[in-house]
Order: sequence, then C-alpha cells, then structure tokens
Amino acid sequence: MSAAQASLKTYFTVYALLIVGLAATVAVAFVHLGFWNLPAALAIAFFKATLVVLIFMHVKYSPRLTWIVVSAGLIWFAIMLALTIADYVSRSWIPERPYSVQPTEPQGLEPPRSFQTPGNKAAPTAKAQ
Amino acid sequence: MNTEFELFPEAASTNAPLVDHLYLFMLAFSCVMTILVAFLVFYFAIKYRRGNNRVDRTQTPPSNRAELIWIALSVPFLMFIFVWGARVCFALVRPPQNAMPITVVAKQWMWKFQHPEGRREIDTLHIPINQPVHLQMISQDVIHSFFVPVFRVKQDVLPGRYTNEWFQATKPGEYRLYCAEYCGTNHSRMHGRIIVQTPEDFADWLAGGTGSEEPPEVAGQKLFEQLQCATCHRPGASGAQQRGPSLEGVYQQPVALNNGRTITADDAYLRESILRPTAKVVAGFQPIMPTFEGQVSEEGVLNLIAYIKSLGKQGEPNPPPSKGGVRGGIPDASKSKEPSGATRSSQVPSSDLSPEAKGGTP
Amino acid sequence: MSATLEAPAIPPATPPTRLPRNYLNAAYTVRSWLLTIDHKRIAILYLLGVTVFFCIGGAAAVLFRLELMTPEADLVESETYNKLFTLHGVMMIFFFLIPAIPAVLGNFLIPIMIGARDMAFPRINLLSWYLFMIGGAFTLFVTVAGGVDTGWTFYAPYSSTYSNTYVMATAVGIFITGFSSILTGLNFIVTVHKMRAPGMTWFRLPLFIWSHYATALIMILGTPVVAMAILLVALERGFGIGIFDPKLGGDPILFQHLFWFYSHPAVYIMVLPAMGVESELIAAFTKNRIFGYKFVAFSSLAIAILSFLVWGHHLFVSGQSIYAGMIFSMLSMLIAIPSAIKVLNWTATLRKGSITFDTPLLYALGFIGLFTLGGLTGLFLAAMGIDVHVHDTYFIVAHFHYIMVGGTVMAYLGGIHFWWPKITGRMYPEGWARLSAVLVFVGFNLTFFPQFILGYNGMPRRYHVYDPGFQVLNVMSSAGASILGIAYLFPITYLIWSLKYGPIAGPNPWNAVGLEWMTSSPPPTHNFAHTPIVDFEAYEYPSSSAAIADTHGN
Amino acid sequence: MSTPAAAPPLPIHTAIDRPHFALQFDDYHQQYDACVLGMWVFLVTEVMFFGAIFTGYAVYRMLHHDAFAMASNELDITLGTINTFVLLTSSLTMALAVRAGHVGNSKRVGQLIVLTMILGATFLGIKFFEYYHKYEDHMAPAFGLPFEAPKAVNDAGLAGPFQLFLSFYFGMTGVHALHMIIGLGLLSQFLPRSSRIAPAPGAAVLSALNIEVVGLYWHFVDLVWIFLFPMLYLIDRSDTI
Repeated sequence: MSAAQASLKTYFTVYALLIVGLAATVAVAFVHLGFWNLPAALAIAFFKATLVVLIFMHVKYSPRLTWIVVSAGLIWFAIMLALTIADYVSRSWIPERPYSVQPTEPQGLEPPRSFQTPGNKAAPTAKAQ
Repeated sequence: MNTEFELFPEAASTNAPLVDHLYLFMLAFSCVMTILVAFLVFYFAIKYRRGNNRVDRTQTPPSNRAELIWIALSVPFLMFIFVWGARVCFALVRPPQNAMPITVVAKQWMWKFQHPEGRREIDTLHIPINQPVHLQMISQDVIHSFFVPVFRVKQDVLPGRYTNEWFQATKPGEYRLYCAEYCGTNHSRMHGRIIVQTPEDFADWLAGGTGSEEPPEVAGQKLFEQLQCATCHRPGASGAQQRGPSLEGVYQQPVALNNGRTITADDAYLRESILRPTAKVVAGFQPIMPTFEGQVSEEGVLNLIAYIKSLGKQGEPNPPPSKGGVRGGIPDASKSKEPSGATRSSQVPSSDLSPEAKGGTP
Repeated sequence: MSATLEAPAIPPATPPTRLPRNYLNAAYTVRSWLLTIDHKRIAILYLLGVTVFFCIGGAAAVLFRLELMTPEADLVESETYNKLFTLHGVMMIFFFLIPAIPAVLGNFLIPIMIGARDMAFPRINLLSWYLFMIGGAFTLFVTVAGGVDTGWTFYAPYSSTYSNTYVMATAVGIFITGFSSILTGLNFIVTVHKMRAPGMTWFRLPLFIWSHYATALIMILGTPVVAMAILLVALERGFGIGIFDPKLGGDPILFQHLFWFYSHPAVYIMVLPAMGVESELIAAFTKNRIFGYKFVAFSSLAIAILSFLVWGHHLFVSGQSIYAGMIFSMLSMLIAIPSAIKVLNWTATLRKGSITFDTPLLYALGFIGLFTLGGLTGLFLAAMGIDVHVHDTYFIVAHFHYIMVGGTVMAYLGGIHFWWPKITGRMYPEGWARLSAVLVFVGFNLTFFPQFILGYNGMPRRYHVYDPGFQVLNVMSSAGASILGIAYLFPITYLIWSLKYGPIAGPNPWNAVGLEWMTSSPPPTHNFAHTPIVDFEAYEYPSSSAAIADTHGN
Repeated sequence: MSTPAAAPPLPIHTAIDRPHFALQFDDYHQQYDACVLGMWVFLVTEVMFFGAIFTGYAVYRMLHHDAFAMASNELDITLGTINTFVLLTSSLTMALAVRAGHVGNSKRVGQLIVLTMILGATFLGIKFFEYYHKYEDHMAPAFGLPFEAPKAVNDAGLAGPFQLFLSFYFGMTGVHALHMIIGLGLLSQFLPRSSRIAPAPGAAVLSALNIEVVGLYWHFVDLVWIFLFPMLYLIDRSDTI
C-alpha cells in the first residue's frame, strides 16, 4: 500500500525528465555512433523506464515483494534474450578438431584415399588395383 | 534394411562406438540407481508396515547431511557425463580434412544426392568404405532430418541454410536412412538406403554412370558464363573497370567488407552473396549486383559454388570445405548489367535454373 | 468422476444427517454451477472438462497404437495417422496434463490447506475455467472439422506455410487456453502470498502448496511466450506476414527457441504438482514427517527457476550452434539434482514410518519407481553425444511418457483417490481401486519400456509406416496400451458408482494431518466455520511427534 | 489473511468506518495488497508476452542489420516523436489521477481520466494514420496486399528482410495498439457518471483501488512504447540528415 504519496512536484519533475529523455533519444539517433547507437538508445530507454516504474507506479514506496516481482520479470526476459542470442552469435564459430577423439584408422584395410576437394582439376582417380 | 528383430543396433561407422560406449555407461548407471531406489522402497515399505511393531520408530533429529552428501556426489558426476557427451558430439560435428563432399537437397519426401564426380542419385547413396564422407545439406521446403541409425548420426536439413554432417563407414552393406524431423504427410515414407561398397565396387559404380552428368564445377562454369557473371568478375582483371571482386582463390580466404568487418568466405557466405548480394558488400565495391533469388535453383547455387571453389589459384589447391553457418551478413561482388532473358543459351541443364526462371518471368 | 453433464454431481437425497450442509448441496440450480465463484465448484467443473479431454486424447492413442501393430499402413491413411498423433499430443498436453492437478486438486485444496475462505480472485478463477472450455471447444471443432497434422510442436515452415489443415483454429484454441493457465497461476501466487491463515508461516505450508507455488511461477513466466510464438505462426499463416519464412530471411529455428522456452518449463508445470501430491500421499500413509522438508520445498523452487535455462537440449540437432548446445547441456545436467533430492527424501520418509498400503500409496510408490526411470533417461538426453542419435526417436517418446504417464497421471489418480472423501464425502471401493492401480502399473510398463529399445534401434517418432524389424516391440507396446486403456476405465466407473453407493467418509478418513482434514467433508461453502489458527508444524504426526517434540525445541 | 503485522495506515481522507470489500478478504488492506500484487504479476506476464516478440526482433536485427536500418528510415520520425510525447503526457495525467483517487477528490479524478483517454485516443489516431500511410505506399506486408519495397532496396536484393522489418513493425505496434484499446476500455469505468446514481457505500475506497490497478496497466503500456519507439524508429538515422 503506497501510504506515502509522492508530492506533486516530483510528478512534474519526472515528467520533465521523460520529455528530456525523449528529445535525447531522438537526437542521439541522428548522430552516427556506429555500433554504439543501440546501447545509447537502450540506456536512455532504461532511464525513462526506471523513472516511470519507481515514481509513477509507486514501486519506490511499495513493499519488498513488488520489487521482487518487477525484477523477476526483467531477469526472465533477459534469460530468454541472452540464451537465444547466444545461439545466433556462436553459430559461425567452427569447433576446433578435438585432440583426443580421432576417428580410429581401421587397420588392415586400405588407407582412405587422400581426397582433395574439386579444387585441383585432376578428378580423384580410384587407385588402380 | 533391418528386417529381423535386434536388441542392440548395428554399429557401422567410426563414431558409432563412441556413442555406444557412452550409452552403455549411462545404461549401467541407470540400472544401478533404479535397483537401489526400488530396493530401498520395498525394504522400508515391508519393514516399517503398520502391522509390524517389533521395529523401533524413534525419530532421530532431522539433519541435512544426507542431502548435502548427495549433492556433493552428483555435481561432479553430472559434469563428467556432460564433458564426455560434449566430446563425443565434437567428434560427430567436425569433418576430417580429406572428406568426400556430397551435396544433399531434401525435398518433401525425397532425398537428392550429388557426388563430386557429378553422379546424381535419388533416395539411395553409394559411398566407399573407410572414406570419410561430408554431407552438405539444404532443404527446398520444410525442415527434414538426415538420420542414419547405424552411423549414429542425425542432422536437421534446413530451408535457406547449409547444415553439415559427416561419417566414415566401416562395414560394407546396405543401411537404412530415415527422415527424423516431422515433415508432412509422407514423413514416414521419406526413407532411403545408404549402400557402402568396397573401393573397387564404388569405382565401377561411379564409372557405370550414364556419363551425361558432368561434375558440378563444369555445370557451374556453364551457368557462370550463361548468367554473364564474368562481365564484373572478370578473371585476372584489375584496375578501374573491375566492378566485382575477382573470385580466384576467394574460397575460405578472409574477405574485408565495406562496413569494416572481415569474414571468411565459406559456402554460406557465397550462397547468400548470390541470393542477397548487398547483404555483405566487399570493401571498395558498390552494392550494385542484382539478386539472383528465384532465377537459380538450389542445385544451380551449389554448382556455382563448386565452380568458385574450383577457381583456386594456380598450383595451390583450396583448403577443404568447412562447416558453414549463418554468417552475420557479408555483401559480395557487384555486377553491372542485368542478364537479359533472351541470351540464355539452351545447353545449361534444366535443373540448374529454378522452375520460375524456366517457366517465364521470375 | 465425470457425472452426466446436465445434472450436477450431487449425491441423491441421503438422510440429511449423514452428509453435512456443504458446498455441493448448498444450491442445485444450473446457474449456481455455471456462475459459481466457489473454488471447490470450479474444481469440479475443471474435473469434468479435464476428464472429457483425457478420454478424447486416450481414444486417439488407442487408435494409432492399433495402427502401429503392423509395419504397413492398413488401419488409417497417413493424413489421418498424422492428425491422430497431433490430436493425442495437443489434447493430452494442453487440455489434460497442464490443467489436471493444478486446476482440479490445486483449485480445490489450496484455499483449504492455507485456511482461507476462497482464492484471492474468485471471478478470475471462473473466467479461467471458461477460457479453458472455449479453447477446448476450438480444438474439438478442429477435430470434427478435419483435424490438424502439424504435431503438437507446430514447427515453423510446415505449420506456417506447408500444412493445409486447421492450424489456425488450433492455434487460436491453444492461445485462449494459455490464458486460462496464466490466470490460474496468477490466482495461486496471490492466494499463497496474501491469504494464509494466521500462524501459517511459509515453513508450515504443506509441500502441496510449495509445489503449486513453483508451478504458478512457471505458468506466469512461460505461458505468454508460447502464446506469442503461436500468435506469430497464426499471423504468418493467416495474414501472410512472413516472420519465420526463410525466403524473407526469417529463421525457422527462432520459432523453436520461442516454443521450447515455454514448452520445457511446461513439462515441469506438469510434473511439479504431481510431486506436491506425492509428498502429501507419502506423508499421510507413512504417518511420518517428510524427510528434509526444507530441501524438498526449495527443490521445487530450484526446478521452477532452472527449468527456464535448459530448453536448448531440444535443439541439439536442429542447427543450433554446438557452443550454445554445450551451455544447455551443462544446465540440463544440473536440473537433475533437485528431482533426485525429492526422490531421495520420499524414499527416506518411508523409513521409521508406519505404512498402510491403501490405493493412494500404491500410486505413490509407483510414482517413485517410474519417475526415477524417467528422470535417469532424461540424463541420456542431456548428454549431447547420445541425443544426436536418439533425438526424435521412440527413446524420447518413452522418456517423456515415463515422466508424464508414470509420474503425473499416477500422482493425479493417487491424489483423486486420496482426496475423494474430502471432495464428495464418500469413500471409493478399496478392492477395485487397488486392482486398477496394479493394472495401470503393469500396462504402463509393458507399453513404454519396449519403446526405449525401439528408440535406440533407430525407429523415428511419428512414423506411420516402419521397418519390419521394429514390429515385435511395437506389438508389445500396443498390447500394453490396451491394458492401460482398460485400466483407466476402472477408476471412472467405480468413482461414479461411489457417488451413490460409497460409504459416508467422516472429516478425516485417513486421520492425516493438514488443515483440509480439520473441516467437514465435503467442506462447507466457506471452508471453515471460523478461520483456523495454525500452531502446528507441517506434518506433525502424533506417533512420531511425541519423541521429537523436545528435540525440535518448539 | 496476511500475518497480522501492524497494517500501514489507510490514506487519511478515505477512512470510512466500514469499507466495502470482497467476502474472501478479511480487511481492506488485504484486498488492496492482493489486487496490487495481482496486477504486478499480470504485468510480468505482459513483459514476457512482449519479450518474446522483442527477442525475435533482436535476433533478426542482428542478422539483417543493413536491411533493418534502411527499412527503419521509411518510418515517419516526426509522427513517432509526437506519439511518444502524447503517451508520456497521458502517463503523467494517469499518475495524477491515481494520486487524486487516493486523496479522494473524485471530481478531479474524473477530469484527469477524461484527459488521459483523450491523449490515448490521439495516440491511436496518429498510429492508424501511420498505418494508412504505409498502406498507401504499398508497404503493408499483410493480407496479400501489393508489397513493393523502394527501388534501392529491391536492387540490393534486401526486399525479404525489408518486408521482415515491416512485419515486425506492424506486429509489435499492432499488439501495442490492442493493449491501448483495452486500456481505454478499462479507463472508461471512471468517467464521471450522471449524479442521479448514488455511489454504492465505500465506492470511493474501491474506486481508489481500481484506479491504482488500471494506472499500473496504463503505465506498463507506456513503458512498452518507451522501448518500442527507439527500437523501431531510431535504428540509424545518421545518413538521412
């Protein structure tokens, strides 16, 4: 129960900060930061979001349980995002040859012919028996 | 074709024993645990049944020693299984250097194979014994999955992206190939046969082909000329009028891009640069290459890539094809002129052009 | 269990002195049932719905088990076979396993067990039932109209572009039922936090409540993601907005990520409530304090949290990168520990108890054995090396049936028998019940153990036509399925029979400890005459508590 | 019943001797706490609901960065900024309405709720104007409408990912607009009714609770837009100056 009410002044200062945040995020978009455009936009959005959550939604004055619920939502979204992106990022890493698990060369039978990719013009000729 | 009842599947590839050892170890561990739990349950149930009051039921104060010991024991054991399983999976994923590349195109309810010598097959695959085989697979419609139980290998075949799989057969014979990922009405009829032969039989079979199928790089070269790719990618040309990067020996080499990143040019990059050219433009070139999406079929793209691979620098063969994956988007060479439909020569094998291209305006 | 629909399940006019004034005979009008906000009546409504859907799913299973007796396709065509296993999957998972224990036993017992008069939001509870039935109606319409053949997983390119069956209607049905699950979860969380009787601290809560609280967490955090994934497939299919379409540069594996982000925690939505019932049954019939109460309680929470980190083990061979696969494989190994602790503690609870072998305990002991087997085979699948070979084969089918049928359904039947006197005020026939318990156990093992062998031999899943070499094991499995099918009919018949002829059970027929046994059975509309003050520990059984009272220090 | 700890004092002005509360609760505080917790748990499900489509968007933005940048520049940034401004203002008026509800000044609550609804309606108006604008330019990738990406995109062969971006644009802003419409529906219960109907006993107390709960929902919808706006509209505008 949000017993303590934020004063009117706080509401209007938060509103002003939100408008400043809006102006900032639009301005930053026009500056070419290359890779850093996304983190900047996210940082401003998070700043505005924490303002709305803490003051407008009274989480600042709410019991500890509300804090846990809010952070649980954030953490679970982060889990989904992080582990999904982890797959897409690491798809192009090619695993190195595991040193110990060599395919056993079968003894007795004829060694595998060294098969070059079609790069060299000579088509791989079967060994003349 | 397994027609008779078996309790344990045949193992016919070099990787099969690795998987089987891990499986038998886990089987043994599970039997021990199940017997332990079952014995405890029956023992306590009978000993402490209500009727039996000759047994002492004084409670000992609760201590969580048992659980802590249990956790302390199970964490290292579980990590041991994880590492063993990961090592086996590494072996299953990384093809050896000298693998024979075979391209697989999966279509709703059939498998189409193409050997490096050009021989094409449907639903059956002939491979020599003791020869590592590297399959480069793509699907034309839904997700399928190339599953050969006796080789203990399985890999989904995706539309729009190459996936790789390799195995090395150790026993001649005829083995079952299944589609493991549900793909529609005849999913259960999309099976095939892997015929493992001795090198001599394989060579005879290879020679016995109708001979009309030329190797993919020759078909690729024809398609390359017919689509006038050479106007921009003129071999050996350089200087001002060079509108597209030269393709000699580009395969598996690092390529610098105009957005500052460098990437190795593998199959996925080459395929994407043919179908979506300006996704990743090479540094110093303009994104003016038109897309060939819809004009070239999957086989056509595979042949073009085979041709580009064959353009290795004189003398020094290209390194082997490696496992491609979804690239972060690299543009390729650009091309000035739109190929006009009229100049299409007729000798290109019809399967290389996608149906739309043949059937009229794409 | 499922009385005829028009007359609500109200016992006939036995002498009023026998059955006290309770929530069942408080009102008889249809309106009092269809617009009820009493959590106990909503539980009965859920019981009817869940049983109807179980029978439909079970019928589909029997049909395709008959088909699989022979390698060739001779009973049904391929399309029909694909529609049958999809119907079995969708019905059993979304309309039986997920709602069964939480919505029937959970709805009925959670307010009574914590000493509250009702759920925190009774009207939302009724809305949850209506959403469940509307979703079910959609799926029944699809079944009648022509069926859907994408499998319960709806993988992207096939479900969004290539399948020409009723995918859209099924997607809407599951989307609506998803919200029924979300609202139930929401109700449980708020009720457990805010509605406990004075003196009912968190560590005096029965373990039934702990496991349903953990299940509610998963319902809240997971279900919206599958609702969005299925909405995206519906958008792509219905309105042509290409999202998973490879031609546009979309990636079908993204659907698998979003789908399995929910669907793996969903298997813990199905099994965690069963673990809660299991703890209650073991405690009640061994008259013994649960061994390591805090460990069992916190392992429910650990399972709920860890279940969101492991979904990638469904994608080991789907083109997911091997490094992401390694992360998921390691985390999948860790999630085995809380389940192992629970099994260890249940077995340890048997020690020094005084055990009576009533039907609920037969189901409970069956649960321990089959859940152990199911859990251990899960370790096979977490190891990447083996999963490459056994993915999408009958090994996987056997694994999840051992957990779902061997675990959840056994615990559900055990729970229904254990709380039947509390729900209806009447006892079930003990003899028939024990026979059906043994039959279920035998039929189950005969059905699903051969499938482990089939799986490692390489018989793929969802195969209508298979190689002759697999026929022997398939015939064994089909034989087991027929025993299991009959064994499930026993409880439905004798429980309905007990409504009329069952002996009147007093408030505490099992003399078990717990707030639900301190009120009359069936309980009055507001559960307790006056709200109870809780001053006893979770499972303080007299025979063991005397010796322990001093050492426990309270 | 929450453990009988010292219950925080009621807001002074709304202390009515017998506050009207639902039967299953024991007192007003328990109902208040339960309803606020219930709404917060519901908002977590909404976070995961929007989170799923944000994850999809993030993955595709990583895979097709250039195409998404080109497509994002097709969106009208001025209308987007005005829309964000409108929504932030509606968030302020909603917060003031909740505060007025607690103070018990129901006339002021009615005015502020009307203001919030007007701002919400303006937001939807601007949004549908943007949709219509896209429909006119043949850039609405739905219902089989004719879809032609601009010449530069087509030449570059990026028409696929371009359409993918617009699919996400319509998908995400469409679901957000739907939540706005539901929000407007919830707000309509606080519109000042004609004075003839006497308010039920304790109605003022209950309406304070309802406003708080609807306020939480409205602020959440605003939160989603705070993230949606930069993600969709402002990918990389540096080359358009």
